[in-house]
Amino acid sequence: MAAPDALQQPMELDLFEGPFDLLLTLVLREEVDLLELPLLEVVRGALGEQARERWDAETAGELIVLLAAMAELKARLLLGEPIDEEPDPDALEARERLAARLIAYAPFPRAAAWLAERARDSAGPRYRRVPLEGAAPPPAPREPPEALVAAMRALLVAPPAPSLAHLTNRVSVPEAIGRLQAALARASSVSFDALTAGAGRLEEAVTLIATLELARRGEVTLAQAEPFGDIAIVGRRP
Amino acid sequence: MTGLARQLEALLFLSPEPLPLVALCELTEEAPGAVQRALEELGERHGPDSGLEVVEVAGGFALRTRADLAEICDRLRERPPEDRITPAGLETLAVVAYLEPISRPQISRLRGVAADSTVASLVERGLLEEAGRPAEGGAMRYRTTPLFQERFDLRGPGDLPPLERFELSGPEAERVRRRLVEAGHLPADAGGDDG
Amino acid sequence: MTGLARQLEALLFLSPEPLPLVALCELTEEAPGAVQRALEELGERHGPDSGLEVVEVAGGFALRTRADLAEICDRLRERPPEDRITPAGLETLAVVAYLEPISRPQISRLRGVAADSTVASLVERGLLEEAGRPAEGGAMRYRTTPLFQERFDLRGPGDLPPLERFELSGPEAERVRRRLVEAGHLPADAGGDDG
Repeated sequence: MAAPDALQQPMELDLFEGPFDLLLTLVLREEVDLLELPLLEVVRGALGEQARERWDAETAGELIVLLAAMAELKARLLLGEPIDEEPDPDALEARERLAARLIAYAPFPRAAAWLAERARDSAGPRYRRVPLEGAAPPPAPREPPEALVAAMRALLVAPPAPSLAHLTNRVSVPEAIGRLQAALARASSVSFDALTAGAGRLEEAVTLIATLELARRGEVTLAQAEPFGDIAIVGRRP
Repeated sequence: MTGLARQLEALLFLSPEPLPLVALCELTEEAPGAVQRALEELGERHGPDSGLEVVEVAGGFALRTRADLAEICDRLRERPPEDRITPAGLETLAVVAYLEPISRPQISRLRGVAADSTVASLVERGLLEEAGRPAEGGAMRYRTTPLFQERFDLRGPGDLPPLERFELSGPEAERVRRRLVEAGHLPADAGGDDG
Repeated sequence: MTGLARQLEALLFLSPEPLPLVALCELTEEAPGAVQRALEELGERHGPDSGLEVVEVAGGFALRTRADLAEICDRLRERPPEDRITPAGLETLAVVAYLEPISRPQISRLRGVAADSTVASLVERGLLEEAGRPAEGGAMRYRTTPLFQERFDLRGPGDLPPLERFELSGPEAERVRRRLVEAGHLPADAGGDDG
């Protein structure tokens, strides 16, 4: 019996530790198509409502740029790009950064696997751990009171102010999907450029992710007349 | 057995924690070389034929029962239910073990996922501990604990295979780069080393 | 060593109390005769030449250090405990010392890190103690102890080196600042970027 088609298998997202883990697996295992990347869930896992992390601005900003590069990658694969076209230098740089990040990340899941194996191998021995009895131990050494000042000072000094620019107009992917669906309820086809006119880079990235998610769900088809040109988002009517 | 080896046997038997070499030298008032030789002698005495073994773990030396006797030992002292470490926990431990001291935002950035609750749970279980803030202020940093070293049978902090061992091989890294950067731009056989 | 003697060695090593013959038979699932023979074998292994001995005491069998090694064993017992204060502990102590009485959620908010396990361990070590709940209800508050003052060479509660900088802003920070000023730890004009 033939093995089930990898493309037909739903991605078990729970098995992955995050966007880098997922993307690295997909990239190394060529039989799984990058088009199957469920970007919405990846983004939600990293930044969305379920992630309880109190992200600092710098980390969140960097992560968004990398996720946007993932979205761009998927868009490129979905829409196709002519082979002889010169790529956009900005996009190329973002992709290089994403690749560098994945390569830097790669050793840690492997080190984690080594640790897991190590824990299995060393599960057998038992330590005695019987507390020492006898005379009370002598008093602990003194500490300088200045240590308290230093510890307190670290808390009373304002940390370097991070830029919050990319967090102020925060757009969520579900919101963007909602907006896109509402637009498609009014018109059969929507222009990506029109949809994101005047939007910041983050908002544009989120809208792109939302667009790709709807394409993945089969709710819309996408068409692009020329590379880096406008994308026409066409709603599928039953 | 030499007198020193006898003393060390008694000390390792009594101590609830592994004893660092320095502590053994202080307690026995002997030089490190002599203590190390006596530890070797003790190790030979507690060979595979016996029920115990001398090990270097978590920054010190310890006497413990041999792995193959785990079952009978657990009949005496019920082992607390195995607190399984989740894959996210293991990955976070690996990141901290190699890069310590490291802050939570740095861990999150490297892994691309929120590390908040994972770090909190590893601290709660004694596998990670706070390692202070940088002098110039900023986020609290973390490091692994002696309990972590004991659990993974490491001789001390940093007793890990070199990280290079886990890095992608040259061709693998190139494949990642090519699939991400060049996908859709170059035919499969183009690019590469045309220098 | 026979397999049974190895098992007994591990069991006597781990047990904090002497193990009666019945218990040893149950644990090893062996007959009393066989266990007794193996105990003899174990006793020969741990002869006068070694640091440990097998004894029958208080209705059971035990492995213990030999009497002539009492002095070195006492040195281990008298060693100052590894009672270092971690960076997390120091930071928590500082927050409580300067702002006492203060609750755990307040400590966590100021430090930006969960403080539960750190506070618990400092209470256990006698450096912090409970200071009651506020009259209007709410979380338990904590204060430092005389042992803390002794350890940091302070004459009493509130005898702390003054702070000179305060850069935080926001309503929460303002409350902290006012409290530090009221307690005399911070000059009234410190910080506050309203100049």
